[in-house]
Amino acid sequence: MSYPILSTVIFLPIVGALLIFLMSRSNEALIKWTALLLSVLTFFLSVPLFLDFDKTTANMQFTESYQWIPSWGIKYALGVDGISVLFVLLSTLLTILCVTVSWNSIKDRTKEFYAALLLTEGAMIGVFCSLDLFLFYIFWEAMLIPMFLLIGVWGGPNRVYAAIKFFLFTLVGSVLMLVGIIVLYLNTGRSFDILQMMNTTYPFNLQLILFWAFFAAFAVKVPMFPVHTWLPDAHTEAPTAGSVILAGILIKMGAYGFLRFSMPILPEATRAMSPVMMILSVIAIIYGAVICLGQTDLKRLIAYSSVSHMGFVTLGIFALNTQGIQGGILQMINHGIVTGGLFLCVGIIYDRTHTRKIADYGGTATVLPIYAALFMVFTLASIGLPGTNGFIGEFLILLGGFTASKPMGVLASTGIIIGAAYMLWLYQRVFFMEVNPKVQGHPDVNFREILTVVPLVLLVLYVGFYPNTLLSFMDASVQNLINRVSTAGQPQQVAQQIIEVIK
Amino acid sequence: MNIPFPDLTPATPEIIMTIAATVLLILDLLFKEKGVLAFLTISVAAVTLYTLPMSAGETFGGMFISDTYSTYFKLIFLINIILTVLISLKYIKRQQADYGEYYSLMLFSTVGMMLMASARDFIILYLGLELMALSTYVLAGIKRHDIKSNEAAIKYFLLGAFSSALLLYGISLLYGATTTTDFTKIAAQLQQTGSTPLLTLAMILIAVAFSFKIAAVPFHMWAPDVYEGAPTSVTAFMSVGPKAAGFAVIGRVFFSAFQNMQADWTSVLIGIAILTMAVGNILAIAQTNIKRMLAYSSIAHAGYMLLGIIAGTEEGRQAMMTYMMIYAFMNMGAFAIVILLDKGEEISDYEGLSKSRPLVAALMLVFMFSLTGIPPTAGFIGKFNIFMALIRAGYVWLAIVAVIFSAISAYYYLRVVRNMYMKEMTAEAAINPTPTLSLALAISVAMVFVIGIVPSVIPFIKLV
Amino acid sequence: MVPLEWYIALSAVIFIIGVVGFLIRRNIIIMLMSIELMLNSVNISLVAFSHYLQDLRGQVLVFFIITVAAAEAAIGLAILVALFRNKAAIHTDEITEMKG
Amino acid sequence: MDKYTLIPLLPLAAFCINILFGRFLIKDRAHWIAISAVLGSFIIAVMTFGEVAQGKTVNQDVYSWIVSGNFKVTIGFLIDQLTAIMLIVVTSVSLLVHIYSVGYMHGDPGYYRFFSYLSLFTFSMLMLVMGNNLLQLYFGWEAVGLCSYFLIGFWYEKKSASDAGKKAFIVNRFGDFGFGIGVMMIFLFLGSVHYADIFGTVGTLQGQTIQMFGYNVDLITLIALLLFCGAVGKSAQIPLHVWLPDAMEGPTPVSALIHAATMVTAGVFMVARFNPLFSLSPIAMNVVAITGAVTSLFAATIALVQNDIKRIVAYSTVSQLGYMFLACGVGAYGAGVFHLYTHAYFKALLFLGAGSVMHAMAGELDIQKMGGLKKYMPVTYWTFLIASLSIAGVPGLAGFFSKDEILWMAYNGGTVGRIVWAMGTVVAALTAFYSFRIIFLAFHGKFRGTHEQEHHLHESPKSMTIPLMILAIGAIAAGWVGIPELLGSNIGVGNWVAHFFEPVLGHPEVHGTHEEEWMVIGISIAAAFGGIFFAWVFYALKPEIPRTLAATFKGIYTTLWNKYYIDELYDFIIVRPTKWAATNVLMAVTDGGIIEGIVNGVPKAIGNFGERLRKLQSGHLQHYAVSMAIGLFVIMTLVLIASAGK
Amino acid sequence: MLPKIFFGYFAVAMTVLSVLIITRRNPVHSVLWMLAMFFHIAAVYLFLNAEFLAAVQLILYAGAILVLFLFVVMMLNLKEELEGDRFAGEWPIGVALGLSLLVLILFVMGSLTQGPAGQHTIEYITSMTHAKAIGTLLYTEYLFPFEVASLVLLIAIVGAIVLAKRRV
Repeated sequence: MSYPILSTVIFLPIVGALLIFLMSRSNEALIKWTALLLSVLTFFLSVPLFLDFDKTTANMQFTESYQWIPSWGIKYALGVDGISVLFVLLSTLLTILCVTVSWNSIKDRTKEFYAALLLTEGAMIGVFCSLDLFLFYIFWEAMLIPMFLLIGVWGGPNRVYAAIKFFLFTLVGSVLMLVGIIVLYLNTGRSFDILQMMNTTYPFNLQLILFWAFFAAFAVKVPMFPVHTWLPDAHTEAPTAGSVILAGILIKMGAYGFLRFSMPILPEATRAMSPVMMILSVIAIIYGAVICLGQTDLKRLIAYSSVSHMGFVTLGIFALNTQGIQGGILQMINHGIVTGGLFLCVGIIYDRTHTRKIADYGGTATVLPIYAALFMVFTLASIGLPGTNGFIGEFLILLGGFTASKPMGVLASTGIIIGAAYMLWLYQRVFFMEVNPKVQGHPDVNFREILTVVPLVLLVLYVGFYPNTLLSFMDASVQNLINRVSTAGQPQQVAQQIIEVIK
Repeated sequence: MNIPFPDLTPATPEIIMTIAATVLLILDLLFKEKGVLAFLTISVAAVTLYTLPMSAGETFGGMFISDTYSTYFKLIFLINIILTVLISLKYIKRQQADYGEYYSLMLFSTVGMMLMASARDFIILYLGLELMALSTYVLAGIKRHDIKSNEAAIKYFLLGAFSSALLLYGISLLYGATTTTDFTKIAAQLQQTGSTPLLTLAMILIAVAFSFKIAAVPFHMWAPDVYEGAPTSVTAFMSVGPKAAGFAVIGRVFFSAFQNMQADWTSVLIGIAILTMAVGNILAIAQTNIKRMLAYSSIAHAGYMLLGIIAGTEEGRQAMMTYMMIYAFMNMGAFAIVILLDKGEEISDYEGLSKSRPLVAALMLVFMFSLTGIPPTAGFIGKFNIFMALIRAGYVWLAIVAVIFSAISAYYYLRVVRNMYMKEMTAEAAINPTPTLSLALAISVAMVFVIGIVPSVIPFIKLV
Repeated sequence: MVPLEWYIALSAVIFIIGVVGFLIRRNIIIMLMSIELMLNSVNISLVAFSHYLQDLRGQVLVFFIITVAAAEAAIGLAILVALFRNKAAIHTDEITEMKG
Repeated sequence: MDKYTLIPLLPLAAFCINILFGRFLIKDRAHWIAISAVLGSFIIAVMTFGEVAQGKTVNQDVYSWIVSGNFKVTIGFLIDQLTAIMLIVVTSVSLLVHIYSVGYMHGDPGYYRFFSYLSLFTFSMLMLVMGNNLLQLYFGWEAVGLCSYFLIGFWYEKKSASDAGKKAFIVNRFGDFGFGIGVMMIFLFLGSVHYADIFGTVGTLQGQTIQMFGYNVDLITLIALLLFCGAVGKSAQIPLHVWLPDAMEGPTPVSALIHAATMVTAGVFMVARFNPLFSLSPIAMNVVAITGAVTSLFAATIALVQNDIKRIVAYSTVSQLGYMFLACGVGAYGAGVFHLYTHAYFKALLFLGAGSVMHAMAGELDIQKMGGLKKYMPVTYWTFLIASLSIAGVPGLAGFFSKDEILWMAYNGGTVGRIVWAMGTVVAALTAFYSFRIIFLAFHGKFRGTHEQEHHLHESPKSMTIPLMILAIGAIAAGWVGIPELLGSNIGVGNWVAHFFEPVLGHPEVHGTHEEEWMVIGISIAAAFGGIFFAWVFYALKPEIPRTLAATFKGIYTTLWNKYYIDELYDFIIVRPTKWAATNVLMAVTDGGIIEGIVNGVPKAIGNFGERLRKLQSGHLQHYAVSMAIGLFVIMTLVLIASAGK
Repeated sequence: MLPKIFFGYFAVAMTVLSVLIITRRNPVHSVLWMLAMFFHIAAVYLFLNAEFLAAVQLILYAGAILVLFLFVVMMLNLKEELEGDRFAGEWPIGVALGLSLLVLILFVMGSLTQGPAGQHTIEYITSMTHAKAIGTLLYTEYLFPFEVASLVLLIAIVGAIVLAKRRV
């Protein structure tokens, strides 16, 4: 690589944000175009990750490593493997769409908005690339600030509550993880090097404690039942771009954390705890799905559906077998694409009708047919119809889950029934039946909006028919991960007892 | 009988400052424009800063020592006075408290702090403490026509005197049990006698007096009132200087004199620390006046710093020092903003600030998040450092308690941010920027980020 | 020969009386005096110690304490005067402007 | 790319073109693209059939679809006798329906949409039947479901329509739930989802059991039944039949194509495809047979009393599907598929005829309001009559042969076989009855509708009548490829189709005698004519009888009229509770109450505590001093106690 | 025996005096009792042969500080001091606290272990008068604190002026 690609991709947006912050707020056009330009540039700079990625190895690639705080053994170390590379690309892509979708809908404090957006992007990519736990934590936390502003400043009527709730929820989780990180650090011979940690074996009881410490942070982010209640509020109140980022990337970090830290670093604890995790996941799946049936708010419904879908993800991950984990990762990407797309669509219609109440809609398909068609694609993907990406992910996850534990697999499968129920019901209420006066007379999607959504539509179908393009990326890494988890020393008595308890 | 003249080099910084202070008193009569004095103060502080490194060594029969530890704290004191002077320049004129004594008192009080940091004998310690305290009392009440300022002064004074009386009683008992007031000798003495209830009592009395200085619960109650009543610049000064001095002596006395009573004082301090964090954070949530809010927040921060002492290791002590330095910058920054705004005493005054004054709002945002301890700001490094030392010393549970409280603290810092960014503007906020104030802000924000991203700039982090 | 303990006990008693005075009186001047009492009790114990330990340092400290006490008194009374100018109040319960 | 790939690809292409450009460019020229595509597929299908008839079978992969660890799935084609026949059925019926729709959908705003959906459906159905692995089957399975969702809800402004579409999809999901688990089981125990591997290794599972709720369940039975769940959903068997009648909300050609000829028979196809698996589990077989029989009887009884012409036909479809399952259940997969194939034609014909009637009656569906249509629309009448005769099983027509084959096989199928045979015969009679009920009520007698309706009556356009006629030929002749040996031997034609299916579907050994076979045939013929006769008596001769009967057996009548209240039951035990739980339990209690209670309660509590603490900060010096003293005292006591302790 | 009796008297007297100080309604009275108190303290210093300190005690306290007090007391009007209650509302708590603290301290006092004896024996002090002994100490070993003390006094002056002078 001719240039330190990861650093570039991380810091280009951040620098851009500062740049924007220095511009005069009167010159909105300039600000918007700079933001767009930067996000597109970042995307293209990140493309080499995709092209030059060596799929045959599970090692970290595009690595960079410099001494940072030698006294604490902290390095500035970046790198991607098959698990993380896809998220980097997803982030860079979604950010572009966030910029375009906010083009006309953000009128107040445009400068700060785009600055915050780009900052978030940089931090998120940083999270996915960090190979140093300290660096990871910095990005992990730093991202809260712009996100907090995105929700709280440009959000809906109840935005402040949502923003603060989001912030505190995640913060409480993270600080507990911080303690875990330090304990880990002291037990790794004063090093934050993730790769080194992956090769260290820790006493089982320590692993258990650390597992829960990390769980606190990751479960909140995912979000897993029962710490999911920040999500509906945040999703509902956030501006479109915010929701997209949240749904698309931010909540993936939790699951990513499980994959990157909990599993390879604490394999035995992971193994011991996987039953608990699977149960929680299944609860999330069914709970999230059923509760969707009771929603009256468009975004809120999609938010709860995210809870359900992320339940699938965690289920797959903690199935601890190839299909499960690959499905889980794939489903994360899918969920990013699909729910991202759904939120984009909701944003598009919201810009016209300025209402999120489902009851205010109806007959939209008659008024905005193209829009309806686009929305339909995402709906189908979200209910996991074969031919869309959703199917591949969910099926692999269910397969993995079923392999790991039949009851879990069966219960989880009920999720797809309810899933179909609430999504189709939603679609019917919004798009079918007589035209609601509130919808009447709005123009169909314009070119900009189509451009915003179509990439995701294409991805939905492409991944639906050629999932191998993505699966092949993660293959080696996932195999490596599974070996690590399954070959680490047998769980001790404690674990056995716990498993007994669970069963 | 011949009297050997003591070596003065270790005390150069103090001497320079003292001379400067006295000289200022005289110059005060010559200059109508007190700004000159301010610049003199800053330059003197700068010079002293320059002399700090070359002042190593001990003198006066070992009752005065200038080592890395004391030097580091002197650094903080000097930064403190410099920043304070920078932010107070126009402000005290606005407050009609523009006396030349203002600056010399500040210098004197800084000298007192320096003495405390360098003291290795309870007598010096006591005198330095009084020197600092007395001048701070006066500074707190320097808006003599303002009832709030008077009230602050009287409260601070009475309780301060009370606490120093306790300190003295402790010292006297200690003296009675060891025939000396020198830390090292005391330590040696305790080595033989071991700790008796009487000594424990003495230790507690001393600990209480220090806790008062650093505003630790339940000896904190003066802080909010005094912080609110005193002129904001003085509040800024007090919220860093005396606190740092208090920690300096705690770190010194408990690590040298009371070395082998560690079990006792650790248990005492743990209780105090937890209470401090709890009360500080919880009460801060209930505040509407930002100076009071910052007062409680500074109480809470004292709690975190105590954790460093509790760790009882060199690492912990240095973590505390690092935190102190970071705290100095971010706290100063916050107060600078309060001063910058014409009408910035109430938290509600910050509503919609991001609309009218985006830059000011952004700066305040940085300081608030830094106080919360969110990376990549310095506040995070400080907390991280403390927790690391604490956990290293085996107090994981205490660390968990601490992080929970720091999460709670986010709530009230966020309130300010919320008002600035998420509330509608009530009135166009008027600000009165001065070059010096801007300079102070620039320094603080720069340091907040630099330390946050390259913590190695703080000398002690390499030792840890 | 009077045992050292007696002196210490005496000083303790006076010290505590000082404390009590500080805690219960509304009048700021009396509170100041109570502090003086406390300081004096400390002095007594210090002098006693130094006499019994045959070590003059204690008395040196006493010397300094007296000095500081004077300074304290001066400052304190000055503050009181300043306060009294703005608000004819010398009672603690009359100066509760700031609370909460 | 070879021609097999083209078969599904052409309709797909048509779909893409129409859906992308239909709205602005193609508009009402959409049918050209669609029809030509289907025609292409049809021709290729015929050629393929020819090859297969020569005994050539194909099993090839197109590309590798999903590879995850040891889970490898391809998109690929398995073309054998079963597939071939399905190809013919699908493409031919689809082609005719396309043509028919040109007239029927003429002038509809969603014209291009309609044709793109039809193409998409054809594509999906072809993928379904041509797939060489379970997952591709599943793909087609869901895709056709989607198309039916689209097409049922084609007129989505109508609430009833969109409801019906949703219902169809979700009910099917229940079936797919089982089906999906079945697929996973198969992968779990056989390590592959490709037919070849499955059928190659399925024998190894024999006798294996699996622990379930403390019971040992036979593995094969379990898998078979799980797969069958899917079939039950797709082919509208009890208890998942509820969606099919509602599906009639869709345009009639759709009902003909999807809900009569092709999609609903996918279940039968799947069971037939998996005969190697099913055959290993007698229990599963019996379950299939009985489900089929019960369903057919059940549906037939409902059909007796309905007045909506399309609903009657729909219930008759359910009943006929039951017949096919019955056949599979007794091991006569060949007979089942044979019936599937004949049924496709006469049932499509019935629907299209009904459509033609609707067209004439301006959307009127109630046969009580019709009558004497014979003279207005002769073509429709005659074709409809042929179809009815065929379905009734009048000798010589398609329906007769397939139905007879099934009954005869059932008769040979042991005890269970006998039972289902009996039921089947009854159903045959009922079928004849309700089919001719339509004939007599709708086409004979005098018109009972309004005047403008009468004025409006006319024969349908050519584009509609020609497909009718073609299908009529099918309804007559389709069965001639399967004339039973018994009859065929005399006129020198063998049961060709049975031999054709032998390699894939096998052929149950028959030990019944010729006399018994004659008896079976006789009984079924009698049943058919009996049905027709009673229908004539009831609705042509003495029209008052039905009313009196309805009056006397009120209970039964209303039960039948309300379709045994199944819908209401489901609504009551599934739909309502779930929605109720969603709002009143999960949202209100769990989320809103407990979790949010804690989430918001803790900060509130802290806040209140803070407010209380503030009171202590009274501003009184004394209070501050006292607090210091208390602090001092407490610390001292505690520490001294502690030190005294040690 | 004699010293014990003397001490007994002083102990009782001083206790009573200090109680009087903190309980008088009229500050002037308190100041006067304080004066008496200081004389007693000075006497105790004499017992402990610290003549110089006794002198300082009288000059500084009785001479300077008390006068200052009196001055201020006079300046503030005593009218409303004479009516209005003298104790703060929660005085019982204060007293209780004080007593319990006293108990604690006295209880602890038992464990008093004297430090090692220093070299300033009584002979040494008497040989070179007390004043000289202290003086030497102050100007050699304690030179530095002595200087600082001067600073403290300077602060006191400056501060008092800053706070108390009427106009700038």
